[in-house]
Amino acid sequence: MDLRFGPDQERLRVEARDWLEAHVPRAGNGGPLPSLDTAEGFDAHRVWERTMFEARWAVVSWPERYGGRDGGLFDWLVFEEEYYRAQAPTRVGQNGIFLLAPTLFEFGTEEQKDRYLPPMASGEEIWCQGWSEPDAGSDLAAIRSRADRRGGDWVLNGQKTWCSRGAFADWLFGLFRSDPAAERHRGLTYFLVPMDAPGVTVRPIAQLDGETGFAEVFFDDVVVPDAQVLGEAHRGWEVAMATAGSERGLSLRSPARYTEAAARLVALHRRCAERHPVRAARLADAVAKAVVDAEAYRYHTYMTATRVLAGGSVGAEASMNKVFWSETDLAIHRTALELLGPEAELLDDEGRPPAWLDGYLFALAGPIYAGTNEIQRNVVAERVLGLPRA
Amino acid sequence: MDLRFGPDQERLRVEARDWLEAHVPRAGNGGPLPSLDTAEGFDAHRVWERTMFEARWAVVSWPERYGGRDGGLFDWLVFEEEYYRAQAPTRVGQNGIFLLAPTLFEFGTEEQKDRYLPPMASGEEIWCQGWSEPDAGSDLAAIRSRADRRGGDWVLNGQKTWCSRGAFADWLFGLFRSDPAAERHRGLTYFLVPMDAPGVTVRPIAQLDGETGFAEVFFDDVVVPDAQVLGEAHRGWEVAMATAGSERGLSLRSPARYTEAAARLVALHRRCAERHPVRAARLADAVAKAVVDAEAYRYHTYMTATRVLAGGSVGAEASMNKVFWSETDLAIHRTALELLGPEAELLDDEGRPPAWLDGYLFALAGPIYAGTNEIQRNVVAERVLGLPRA
Amino acid sequence: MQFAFDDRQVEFRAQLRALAEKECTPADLRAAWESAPGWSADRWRALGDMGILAVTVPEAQGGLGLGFVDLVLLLEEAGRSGLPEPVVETVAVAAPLFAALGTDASGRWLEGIASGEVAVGVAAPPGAPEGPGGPVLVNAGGALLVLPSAGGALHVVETTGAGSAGLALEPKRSVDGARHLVEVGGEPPAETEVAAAGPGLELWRRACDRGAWGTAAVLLGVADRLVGFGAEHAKARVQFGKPIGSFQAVKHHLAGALVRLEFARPLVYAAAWALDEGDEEAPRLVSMAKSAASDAASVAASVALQVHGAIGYTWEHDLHLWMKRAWALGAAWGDAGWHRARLLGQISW
Amino acid sequence: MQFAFDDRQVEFRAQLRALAEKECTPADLRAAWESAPGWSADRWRALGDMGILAVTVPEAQGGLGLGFVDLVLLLEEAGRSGLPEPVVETVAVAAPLFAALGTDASGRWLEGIASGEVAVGVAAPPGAPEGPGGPVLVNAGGALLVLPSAGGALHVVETTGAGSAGLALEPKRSVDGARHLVEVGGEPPAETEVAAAGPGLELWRRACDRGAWGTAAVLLGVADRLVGFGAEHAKARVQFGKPIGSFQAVKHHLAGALVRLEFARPLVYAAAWALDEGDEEAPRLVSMAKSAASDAASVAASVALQVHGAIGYTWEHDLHLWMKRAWALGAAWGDAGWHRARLLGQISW
Repeated sequence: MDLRFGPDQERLRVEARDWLEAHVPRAGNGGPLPSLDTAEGFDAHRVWERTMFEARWAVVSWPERYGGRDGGLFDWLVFEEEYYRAQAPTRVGQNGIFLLAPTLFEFGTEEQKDRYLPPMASGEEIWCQGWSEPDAGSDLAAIRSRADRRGGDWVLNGQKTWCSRGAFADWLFGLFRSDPAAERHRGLTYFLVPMDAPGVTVRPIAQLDGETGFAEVFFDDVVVPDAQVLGEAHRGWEVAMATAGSERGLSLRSPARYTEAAARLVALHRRCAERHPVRAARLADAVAKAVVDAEAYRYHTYMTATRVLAGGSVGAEASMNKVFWSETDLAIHRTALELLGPEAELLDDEGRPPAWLDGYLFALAGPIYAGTNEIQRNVVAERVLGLPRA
Repeated sequence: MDLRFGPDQERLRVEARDWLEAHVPRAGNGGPLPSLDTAEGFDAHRVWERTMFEARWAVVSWPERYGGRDGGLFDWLVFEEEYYRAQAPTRVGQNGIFLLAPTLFEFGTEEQKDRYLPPMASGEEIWCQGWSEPDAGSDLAAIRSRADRRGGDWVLNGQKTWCSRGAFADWLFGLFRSDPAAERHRGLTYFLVPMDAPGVTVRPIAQLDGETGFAEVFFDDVVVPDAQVLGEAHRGWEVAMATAGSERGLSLRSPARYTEAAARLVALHRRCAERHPVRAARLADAVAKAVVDAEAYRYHTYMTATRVLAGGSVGAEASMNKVFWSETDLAIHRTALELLGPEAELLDDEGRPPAWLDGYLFALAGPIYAGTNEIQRNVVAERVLGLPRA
Repeated sequence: MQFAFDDRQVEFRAQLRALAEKECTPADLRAAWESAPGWSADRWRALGDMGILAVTVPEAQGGLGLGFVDLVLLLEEAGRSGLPEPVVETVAVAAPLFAALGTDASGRWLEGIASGEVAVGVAAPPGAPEGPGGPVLVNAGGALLVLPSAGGALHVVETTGAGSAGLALEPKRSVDGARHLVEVGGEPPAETEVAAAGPGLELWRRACDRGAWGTAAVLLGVADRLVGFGAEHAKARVQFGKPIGSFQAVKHHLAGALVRLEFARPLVYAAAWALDEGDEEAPRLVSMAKSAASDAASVAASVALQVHGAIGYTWEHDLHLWMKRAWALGAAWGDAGWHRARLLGQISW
Repeated sequence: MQFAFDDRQVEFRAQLRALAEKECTPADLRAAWESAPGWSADRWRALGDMGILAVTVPEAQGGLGLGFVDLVLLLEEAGRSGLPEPVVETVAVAAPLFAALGTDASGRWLEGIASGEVAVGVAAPPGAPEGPGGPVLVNAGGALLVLPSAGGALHVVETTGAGSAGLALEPKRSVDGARHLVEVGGEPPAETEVAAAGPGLELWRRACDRGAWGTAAVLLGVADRLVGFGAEHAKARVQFGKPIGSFQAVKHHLAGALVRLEFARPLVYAAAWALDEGDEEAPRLVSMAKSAASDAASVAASVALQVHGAIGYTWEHDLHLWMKRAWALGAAWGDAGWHRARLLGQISW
């Protein structure tokens, strides 16, 4: 056991810290960027992705040929720690980079990787996900959107919903039912679909903060060639589960988000203690608990990463991660709002939620998206503890 | 709305307080009594029941002819407040008085009431309950103990378990399957059985504190006459549900238990603040929450009592009560143990749990007995909110 | 002991419910979010006509001369229907205060309240330790503004715009778009003083108790509506071939929220009675009521959102109108923790 | 970065597990409850033979000269198997302290520990603010007793009975019957002093960190056993025609407990590494580890009991042997709240 990062990682950390210090958009330095859930903010974030890509920071863990640095898991974790410490912008390309890319690396053809990965890394093509449908949420296998064979192509019809980034994205990845006779998890195919294809209609959906973080996407005879099928036809569920594992597991949820938020919480608590000592005394235990949980998540991630690098897999543990980080995130932000007390409800002068309220609104989605925590607890109970299915 | 007790109740309160002040066994006054889950303690508590009975305090809400004072619900609540304030002994007769008696009043014949109520009130005959069986706990309708017709009598065979007070009780009330062809809730009959009847065997079960608070009871061709059937034969479920409603609802769980415990908790917190200010500051919120919840339960009980007196019923609300009082009781005692810190684990010089630890052990049973809180939440969701059964 | 409402009180609530079903639909609420001051003079007058604004106004000033037990079911209904108007500030906080003042001016204000012409906002002093709704905030747009000076004297300012009586009134937006808040800057001038420092502070403290209590009553209704949203969705939404309400996790979430609500309710009702009686236990009961109601609404909001899933996370679904109200009112007039600290004597208005 | 154990460490744990399965059955545990000092000299010697007692003893004194990363899986296993012996006090607290002292006497004590002849108890000083296991308690029966004086000097007393070296040693019973505690009365005499006030206090503080950490490691095993009890019962117990583990409420209870445990674990392991390294973050990591492990064991105990229902409430069922251990160890050496307060700098050893 050795919990020190290696010299390469420490060099990477210094390099990343210096670069981010110089380039992260801040007040007086072209920032902070407008919300990425607005048209203007989406474009600004796309520019930031490009800036990162050009300095080879967009995808540190990818091979160099696709724009990365050939970094390992710990290189990526170190970069993420610096990224959050610098309070750099939310990654508008994260659906593609963290959810689709691992699947492309595993199931994509060489042509597909060459075609899709570089523009994904540069922010030229932003991806949204097409999993849920109006009647297929927690019950994802109830997907009804269809892919029918016509000529040598596929024709997509149906509707996807809760497509994060869907309002402004360039491409969508998702599952469609290609074999109508097959049931549930069988007979699905994983497609890559350009959002400007004829027959695609996007209806932006305003979320809790009033902005269009997600969208419904309608498919009306959308023609897609075989080259845009990821993995084998009718085996989309297995392909998607790899992506879902990424989403729920290690890749997306960098621990730095929580350790950074916990550090800010401690600072907020210190300020609160000056003006509202009774309030601060009451919330001290919750503040410390947030710190403990954030650190627990960080060390847990290091353990998992060590195991993965040794050839292990994440598996059902991803469900434990999901429950833990989503509850930790909520607890951190709830505690912050309690520390703010009656000021917590206020919007800023532009009518936007300030940082803690904004973070709370985001955290509220945590127990819901990427498989509700109820579904995750079922998975933990059944697959880890071996309890019987209902 | 008028939240004052009437002059009659205030008179009753003063009378009860004076009497209890003079008679409650305390150190130097024949007390405190040994644990009622020991043979010696059981007898001592039986004597206390007799003392109360002779002063007509055993069953204030019963008709005078059975030893009561013809009191109403609020008279009973006032008496209970004084009883807990005086830190008087746990009622060894409570299973009979609070669980069986309401059923006897509703379903018993005149002969049964004359036969069973006075010795129940005086402590001469202590009752235990015979609901659960090894394979019928949460699923109470899975009862398999049988009652067969032989001659003009019934013959009982089978096994009951978790019979509170069963180690030393004189009588048992419980359900037996009288119609083997009927399923689940049907074909059950409610019996009253003397524990010294031939064929009854008692195996005491030691509980968490090492003492025999409950027992298994085995029935081997136990002959019982029709006179010991309560209500109609084969209609025992309906009869029992009235008792279960009492158990889970208003009657057993006097709010005074919680308000009294919350008041002691506040005093404990004050003492803790002198020696361990950081600990006390951390737990202040939990202490106050315990007070709020105890008072909430008290006022909720007053509301329910008002409604019952106006002809209303308790119904599924009993399940809400059960969840609330059991969680409140646990929270009060958990907070107390945290206030005690590292001293909480210590037993007293006789190796018995001191008051707070003893109360905690008792409170731990709350979410389990009288229908687990999981079952109660199902009831609340289905019967109050109208959610569909699984 | 008679812990129940009489037929007249229950009937009064039914009248408000009927009015709100017509005049305060979700569409109306969304309109209130979009426009300042966020509430409707027409609806305010309709509330006046049905009598709720006159409940605590003495009969001499055209009011009903009733008390808080008469008011509490109405406030609960106001929460259930989402009424954006400053009913608590006007009816629970200001009217009893004005009645206690007994001046000519306060008589006129009371008449205006009873007739639905006057609405009141309340602001806490900049120096207040942990006050109602932040040190300088007010649920406003009212024609009158009640606030103490930093020194503890009590003032009533007739507002006429952004710079009334030398005070700066700067609009502030809340996460609950129906709450149109105003930040009050500056000290009120001497001519608006209605009570000097000593008695003014005492009047203010009692006003804060009524504000916290009234808000607790509104929160009961908010929580009730949120549990209702959750239960309806759980019955209607089908996944895995059955309504999600048949899954135990969903059942237990909702049952837990309902239990918190049902046990908060009697504390709010008991506090109403204690306030009516001038009972010395009233401040304690108010703090118990507000902490329990804030918690109940907070739990109900969390549970309702979780049961809804993504659809509850949208602006289109009405859930968030009540959820954000639960957050905002939960913290206003002292959050649950503030009131629990007060209960232990650690803090006071 | 290499956050994993090596094969030798994992194998060492397997050896202890094999030993415990033979020598520390639930029947053995019940025997430990019934007799003072509650632990078995034979088992202690067997533990010595398999090496666990020698882990932190320097090689010069016949030990293995290993560290806390080598020890942590063993302590976790001790918790899982319910070992009643004072392993934490002897191996985690005392041996490194004795090694730091470097005296002739401490060399002899270390040799005794390594060979399984000496067990150690640790008592906190009467004046300690919020210490390990109450101001005057010790998990004892050991031949040696480590305690600071009220003035902060550190003492080691060779115990010979109820009145060793002028100290009164009064047995105390814990709700966890396997913990045979002793209340220490009086001040240790000058001749037992091993370090003067200044350096003694520093040694003591580090000893407390190791005690809290070791107890956290044991609690991981306790929690693991409790979750295991719950899961096994949930699979076996049938109600309503199916195993209760198929009901979502039971699943979610157990899944929640497992999640708390799995995320406490890395903190305990990381603290072991930091202690080995003498890292300045070690005290913070120890407090994080103990608070997380105490909470995890507490949740596991509650969930396991609730899943078992009445059978778990009995003395006959083995569940309570671990449940009570979770309660007692959860509070010993600082409970979860104590360590969180320390993390914020509000309190210290």
